[in-house]
Amino acid sequence: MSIPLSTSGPKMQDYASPVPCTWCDGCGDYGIWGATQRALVGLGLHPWQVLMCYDVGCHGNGADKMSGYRFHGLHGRVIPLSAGAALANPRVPVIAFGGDGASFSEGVGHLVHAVRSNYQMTFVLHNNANYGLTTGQASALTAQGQKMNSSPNGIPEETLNSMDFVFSLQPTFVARAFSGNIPQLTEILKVAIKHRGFAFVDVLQACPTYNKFATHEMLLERCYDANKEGHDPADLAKARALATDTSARIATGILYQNEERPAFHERLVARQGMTTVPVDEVGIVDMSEYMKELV
Amino acid sequence: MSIPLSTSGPKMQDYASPVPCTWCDGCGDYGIWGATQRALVGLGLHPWQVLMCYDVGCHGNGADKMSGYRFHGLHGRVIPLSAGAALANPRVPVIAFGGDGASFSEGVGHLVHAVRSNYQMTFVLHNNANYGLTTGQASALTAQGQKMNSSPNGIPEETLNSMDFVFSLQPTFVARAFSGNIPQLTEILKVAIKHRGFAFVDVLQACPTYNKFATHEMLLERCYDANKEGHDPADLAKARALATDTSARIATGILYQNEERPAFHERLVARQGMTTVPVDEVGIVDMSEYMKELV
Amino acid sequence: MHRLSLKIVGAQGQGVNSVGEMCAKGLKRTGYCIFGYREYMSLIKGGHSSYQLDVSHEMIRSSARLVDIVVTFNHHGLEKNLRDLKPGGIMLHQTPRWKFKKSEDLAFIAEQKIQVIELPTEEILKKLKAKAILGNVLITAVVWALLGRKKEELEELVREQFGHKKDLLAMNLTCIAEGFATREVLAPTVTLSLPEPNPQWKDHLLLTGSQAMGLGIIHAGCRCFFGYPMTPASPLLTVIADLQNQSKMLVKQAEDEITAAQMMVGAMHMGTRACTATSGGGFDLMTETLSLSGITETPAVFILAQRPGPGTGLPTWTAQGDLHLAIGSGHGEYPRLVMAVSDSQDCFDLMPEAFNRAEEYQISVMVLTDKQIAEALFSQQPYDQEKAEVRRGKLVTNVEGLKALKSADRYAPEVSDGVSKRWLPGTDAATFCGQGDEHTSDGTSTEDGQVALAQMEKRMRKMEALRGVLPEPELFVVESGKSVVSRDEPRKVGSDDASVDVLVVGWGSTKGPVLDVLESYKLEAISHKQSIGYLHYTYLWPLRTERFVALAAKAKKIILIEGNLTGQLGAILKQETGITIEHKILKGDGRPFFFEELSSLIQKQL
Amino acid sequence: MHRLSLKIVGAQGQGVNSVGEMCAKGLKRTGYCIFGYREYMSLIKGGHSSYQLDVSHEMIRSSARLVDIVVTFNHHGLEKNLRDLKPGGIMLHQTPRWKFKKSEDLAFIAEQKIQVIELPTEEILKKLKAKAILGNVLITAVVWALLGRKKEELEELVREQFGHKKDLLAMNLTCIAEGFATREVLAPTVTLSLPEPNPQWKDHLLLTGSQAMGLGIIHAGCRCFFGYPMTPASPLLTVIADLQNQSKMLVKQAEDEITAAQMMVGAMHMGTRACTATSGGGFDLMTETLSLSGITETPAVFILAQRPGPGTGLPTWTAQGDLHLAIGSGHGEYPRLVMAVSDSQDCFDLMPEAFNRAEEYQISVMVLTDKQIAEALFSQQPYDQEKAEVRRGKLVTNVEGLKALKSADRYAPEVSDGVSKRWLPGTDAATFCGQGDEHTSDGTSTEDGQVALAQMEKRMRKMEALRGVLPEPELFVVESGKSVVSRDEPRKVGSDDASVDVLVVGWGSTKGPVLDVLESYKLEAISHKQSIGYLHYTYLWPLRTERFVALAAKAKKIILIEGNLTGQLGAILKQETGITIEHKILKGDGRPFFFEELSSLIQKQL
Ligand SMILES: Cc1ncc(C[n+]2csc(CCOP(=O)(O)OP(=O)(O)O)c2C)c(N)n1
Ligand SMILES: Cc1ncc(C[n+]2csc(CCOP(=O)(O)OP(=O)(O)O)c2C)c(N)n1
Ligand code: SF4
Ligand code: SF4
Ligand SMILES: [Mg+2]
Ligand SMILES: [Mg+2]
Repeated sequence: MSIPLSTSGPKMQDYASPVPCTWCDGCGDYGIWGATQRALVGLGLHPWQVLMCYDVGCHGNGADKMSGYRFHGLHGRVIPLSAGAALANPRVPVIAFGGDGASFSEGVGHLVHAVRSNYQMTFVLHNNANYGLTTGQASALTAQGQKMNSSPNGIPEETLNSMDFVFSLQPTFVARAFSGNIPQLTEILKVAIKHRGFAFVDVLQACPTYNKFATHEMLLERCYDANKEGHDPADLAKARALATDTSARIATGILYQNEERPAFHERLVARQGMTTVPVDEVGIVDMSEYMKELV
Repeated sequence: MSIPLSTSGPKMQDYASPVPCTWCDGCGDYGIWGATQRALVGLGLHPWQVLMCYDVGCHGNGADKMSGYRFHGLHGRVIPLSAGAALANPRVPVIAFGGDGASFSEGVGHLVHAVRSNYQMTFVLHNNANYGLTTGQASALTAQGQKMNSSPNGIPEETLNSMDFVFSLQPTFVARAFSGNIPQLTEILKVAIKHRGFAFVDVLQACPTYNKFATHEMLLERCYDANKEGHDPADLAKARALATDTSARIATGILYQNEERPAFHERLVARQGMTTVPVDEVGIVDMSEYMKELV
Repeated sequence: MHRLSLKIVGAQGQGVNSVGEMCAKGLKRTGYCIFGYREYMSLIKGGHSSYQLDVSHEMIRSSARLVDIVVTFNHHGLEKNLRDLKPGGIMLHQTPRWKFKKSEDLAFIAEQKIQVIELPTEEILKKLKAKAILGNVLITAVVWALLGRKKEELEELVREQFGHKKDLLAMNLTCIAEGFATREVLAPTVTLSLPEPNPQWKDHLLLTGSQAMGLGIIHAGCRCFFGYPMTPASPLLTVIADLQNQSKMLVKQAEDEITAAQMMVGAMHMGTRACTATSGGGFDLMTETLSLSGITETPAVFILAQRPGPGTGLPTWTAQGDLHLAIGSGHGEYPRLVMAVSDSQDCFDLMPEAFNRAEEYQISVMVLTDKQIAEALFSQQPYDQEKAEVRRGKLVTNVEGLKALKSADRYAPEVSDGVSKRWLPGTDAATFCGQGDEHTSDGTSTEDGQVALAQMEKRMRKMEALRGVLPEPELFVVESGKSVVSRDEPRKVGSDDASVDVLVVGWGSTKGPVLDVLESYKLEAISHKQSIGYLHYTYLWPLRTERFVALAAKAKKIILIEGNLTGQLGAILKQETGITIEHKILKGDGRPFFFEELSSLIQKQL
Repeated sequence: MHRLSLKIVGAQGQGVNSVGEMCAKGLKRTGYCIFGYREYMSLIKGGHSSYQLDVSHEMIRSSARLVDIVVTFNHHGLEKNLRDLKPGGIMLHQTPRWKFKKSEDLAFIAEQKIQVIELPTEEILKKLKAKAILGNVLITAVVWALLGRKKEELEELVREQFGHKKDLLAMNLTCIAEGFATREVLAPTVTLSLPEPNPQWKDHLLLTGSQAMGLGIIHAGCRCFFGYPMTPASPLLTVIADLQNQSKMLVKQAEDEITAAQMMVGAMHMGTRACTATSGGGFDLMTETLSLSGITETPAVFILAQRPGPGTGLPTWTAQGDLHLAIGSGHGEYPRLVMAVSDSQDCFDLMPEAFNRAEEYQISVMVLTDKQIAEALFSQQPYDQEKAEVRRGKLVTNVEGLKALKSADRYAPEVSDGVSKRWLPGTDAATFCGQGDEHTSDGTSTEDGQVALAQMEKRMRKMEALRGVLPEPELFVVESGKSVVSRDEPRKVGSDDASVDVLVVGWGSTKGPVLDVLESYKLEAISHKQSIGYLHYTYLWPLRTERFVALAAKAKKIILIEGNLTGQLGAILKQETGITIEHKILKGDGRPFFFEELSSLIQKQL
């Protein structure tokens, strides 16, 4: 995606909001929030040049905690909302933020179809492996054997292997990050936002209040930067293996990227050669030619 | 799953219905319909001993074309409906029939969660790779480059690799069949219905009216019985490879089965040791003990 | 009014639609007004289906229950549709050696003087070495001959269609000739009498409501369409999709209705015009999004194509059962606009208005249609392209305007009409949050009771503002000896309305048959020569009631006509005015109102 | 009535709820009626929250706007909640060296004679070497002392809780002693005056509406619960889930609301009792299933816990804005029953009835509750376990009955009440299809208009049958010098109702404050000593209107009270009766009606 660069670069304070954050102490949402702003500033994007869309959840409570055009929609629906926005104006980078509850339960179908549709947008998964805002119920990504709100005996379902799942959908961009590593996340987001197509960024997010199994400390210990260790994001098989197997260590970084496949809007035959985008095109259309066919 | 055997075995005519089938000539739904009845008779199950649930679609029009307890619900919702029924009475085998439109678009989330939940039920996918009943729109399984109703230029999305997808969810039973091979499908269904947990049966179904890319002839030519060629359903890695790669030939048969993992209802801690099932238990419950806690 | 009704019946896939369409096109081109009506079953092939054409030299907007000719493709039609014939009607069939056996059938044929004609299609085609598909032309030619129309008219039609394929054209022409010849042999004296054609119809468009709506949507400047197949909304998706290479619209078949609705809202938020279409069950799934756009104040356009519910119901039949759904669904309280189309004119004209109102008031607009309108074939005067305009309300796009904006302008509650300024992501201005939580004026979440109340009240004020600008329902009056007269140029309220003795109230697709019936009365035949007015509601929520109340006060009798079982418009009229409509003509069998049926139902009430 | 109000405030997670619950339990055990009310924000920690207890020796069902004491955990409460105090009220805080600085605050404190007491919690805990969590006991002890209650009462409470942990118990007891001692030092003369306790309350249960509903659901024989978290329905899910090891219920947290609803319908079809619960947005998603069960005639129970919409709205606040949603959502026309709980008694009693009606009429029953009821703390007389019965209507289970069944009995349309026989998969009988398409009597899909109409009419007849058996709304009357008298044993209609001068109409959680207000009047203080009646609607759809019409005809004034902006009950009453209620007390700020607030709003109308 080519992003128009503005002449005078934005500053961090341009993204500042007068509204104080309300996350718990130690919440990983702070890190994602900070990295997002850094990435945008790093890309030279002003608040008015981007649209950030938020799902409902603890992460979604960040919708009014920074500047920029934003939309705070429904639980589980941030992906199609963002995709619709991105299709209407692919010139504006659209970043969607969603929780694991939203993305692997209520709205899992949207994730499936966004990956295969390869919409031009970034999806940041706030993966705290539970339903934070509704006070700690299990999500599809909650570990086995954990007592959670409404699952006092632990969950009877298998935990979903989210990476194997996403890779089965033929993604064009998969990254994993950790909310505690802001510099790395910032860099990942910068690439993701520029990616041609759907960029899936799985951020392992500490939730000290409800997630007692994948804590900040545990993640800090087990995450490593796979790119630094030489992983090439063009290597799909390796990427999938790294992404899927987290038993010993957790690979982070840009695990997979492929920009050869065009984004959804670029694949539309009817719109080949158009120099405008749908937001430019609103106006009465002359129907004479259409009517001729019907006489 | 242990199915109570009845003393006098059922006959094919017990499943007969006065309502004539309405599928197009050459439709693969005939084969699935026939095999289902054979499998039930083969298992010694009378029509009153089973519940068959149908999604909406061409296949769903079969809901009144045979005997047995049946339910014809909403588009995309046959899985949770069936799961609810199966949970209420795991003694009654529940078979759900759904289309690829229903299962990989509208209701894909249900499929995801049914696999990971391992409900005690059989799911038969009528996979004709299009939306039949709404007159031939593309589904997520429609091949690339096909002109379909409402996709005059072919689909702009990637075709979903349904088997890689299902295997990413840690299934306990995966089979593939072809609507043109009724004896094999019958045998597969017999095992599926007895399976402990969620049995996923993908039936490649000819749709001469709208599917011009995976025709009866093409399927007939490319499908082979993997079990006959020695494939062991206990071999997960092999099963997944066979299931996923259909570029040269299409492996059919019981590709994977694992009965070590208990079904959902067996995993519920609260219901351990219960000899009744929820349908047996309807009655006023004495609340004295509960109230004591609240004084 | 002289009305001739042709009904082509047979199994789905047998050619019913082809013959119907060919006849329709030919007759319209010759100078007739056509109203086409399709019945078919919710399965792909083999279901018994029909294509009925009602034909006149005058305006015609409904189907008759009884027809002049049944053309059947198979023997089922012989039995199933025999009683669709008027006395003296023609049964044209193609079943070799068919004999009616049931004594009731034989009696019926004798009493009603039905003329049964067997067309040996197979034999003829064999003789001509023509493919089965050419049977359609052959049959059409026979019908054409029976209608007393010229062979050349039909020849021109096939020439237009097959001109570039020489062999095929020749074969078609042969079939036409053979059809005319066969008729001379089989039934030289049998005729269907058409009135003189009226050339005004020749230039009319022949289109379905779905096609009309598709054109209206494109005309309105809608640039993204997010659909999901569901009868009777899918024909619109097909129309829009098939036109995409011409319109360059972005068309997406979404993975489900929730997606379609969310994408539409996302695209609208971004600043284009987008819409989605579905039927009842799919609409249920969209209602959470409807409610969301109520609080985010995002313009949204939902097309709700009705069919009989509940559940899957009767997927390929018609109903007006989702008015309360459109008004009452989606949690919480928020403004919305519900309008209903009634014919191909509305399908086109109302679409720009739907988008305009959505953008002006920053609300969801629901456009109700139904299976009847979606699939009926209308004879439509070419659309006036000068009428529509794009009105985007308080959308700020100019540089100075944008510069002057503060974030808190977005949801500033101090506006009397409840509508505050709106601007688009990507424009250089103060930013805001489109907020689904209750919020302050810049979209910051709030839990403050007073702030919340101010926003709630702000939004609800749009309803009053809207009610003030929406047109009153249109009144059509039958006056002694005259056709139906519309009293609405310009649309006005109250005092200047002639008081009517009988007030008929309705909405949606019932308009066609009601007007046809009233027009047929011309008051001559009606006892006491009462004056009758038909009050047609296009805008249903918010509901304007001044005109209704004024007319109701003077009317001796009020009759409600609706295609549902509970009288949904009647209920909201009572809720808003307290007036009970005692006389109701309701219908819950999935069929539209047929001309004679409705005529006698109304007459009974007079 | 003597009412004492305590309000504990602080950041979420600081101990507000612990102190509130401890005080509530202690006071109830001592012989007081408690009404507890929680306010908190839609975030996890740090949001400003409160737990208010209104206490009396008489029945109390509402919260006062102004309280006698505010206990605050942090300095925010000092400023934010100062004006929640009555004249002479106490501000008990724990912020070392706090000084009010704003001149308005100082003036307020002086004028209102507010007593500000600083409790040096941290210092004391340090001295005692106690963990921070013990601050809660310390604070409670101080409050206890201020209330003039005995130390032993509190000691007993902690003994019960920590009896098995010796060290912890000792530390708790120390804190209690220290609390009492501190009060002697800090504020020896400051007191909160409680009336004499009344031992009747000692045996009452202290529970939230969600707990009450959970018990009601279990009591009703519901064996499967399919939930999905959504405030304010999630507390019920938590309650039911936490009780599962005791109740042995099958509890499933589904992947979304559609799943929960479908599973419930599947389980009901199979023959157990199942239910689901959600709030507005989740309910929207369930409405397609609601419509489905309308046509398949599957019993279904949906609990709809209201919060302010639209969109995400105010997730942790209360509203009565989804009545029209419950009545009008789900496509097509079909019978349904909508009822609303008003307190912990209803939450328990109505659940068996919800299942009974669902099974007797083979319909969906929607039970409306709201955040206020779901999270309020009620003092509840132990439930009468003899009242409830299981009624399963026309369910056939006995062998002979089953043998006699024909498939076509399932949807036989010839039944006057619209309800035909039902039997279960797995029982040895003729089988049928539970059919979401329109169908014949054995569930075969049909496209026949007459068959379809007969089924539609059959189903709709249930509404009339239901309307005939549902109780009329309950009438509570204030008579000179007397408390509120219920006129409803047995519930009857019309003629024997004393006519009332002022008729107040309402539903749901407003009942509590309305009764408290009316009871407080006892007509002494009211001008002209008019008689006032409160007509409370529990069953909202179908709507019985005979009693309302009879009372309205005689009343000099009718007042509608609802926690929404449009007056939704008022609208359906008008739709059904044509009667306009001119006087409306509506509320759209997410808060329940507070006692004094409602009292003065009603008085203004008198
Ligand atoms: C339709 C609907 N169902 C349920 C909810 C309640 N709800 C709010 S946030 C949430 C899930 C939160 O989990 P997640 O998406 O993981 O976000 P987190 O809070 O953990 O960041 C739920 C179920 C809702 N708002 N809307
Ligand atoms: C909520 C909803 N949306 C859409 C439809 C329309 N519809 C009926 S069947 C169908 C899809 C059919 O495709 P598939 O599931 O593959 O079944 P097939 O007909 O191919 O067997 C659709 C979209 C519906 N009935 N309900
Ligand atoms: S509950 Fe967890 S995710 Fe939510 S704000 Fe607290 S720490 Fe963060
Ligand atoms: S359209 Fe296809 S799936 Fe449907 S009945 Fe015909 S052949 Fe079968
Ligand atoms: Mg989460
Ligand atoms: Mg299909």
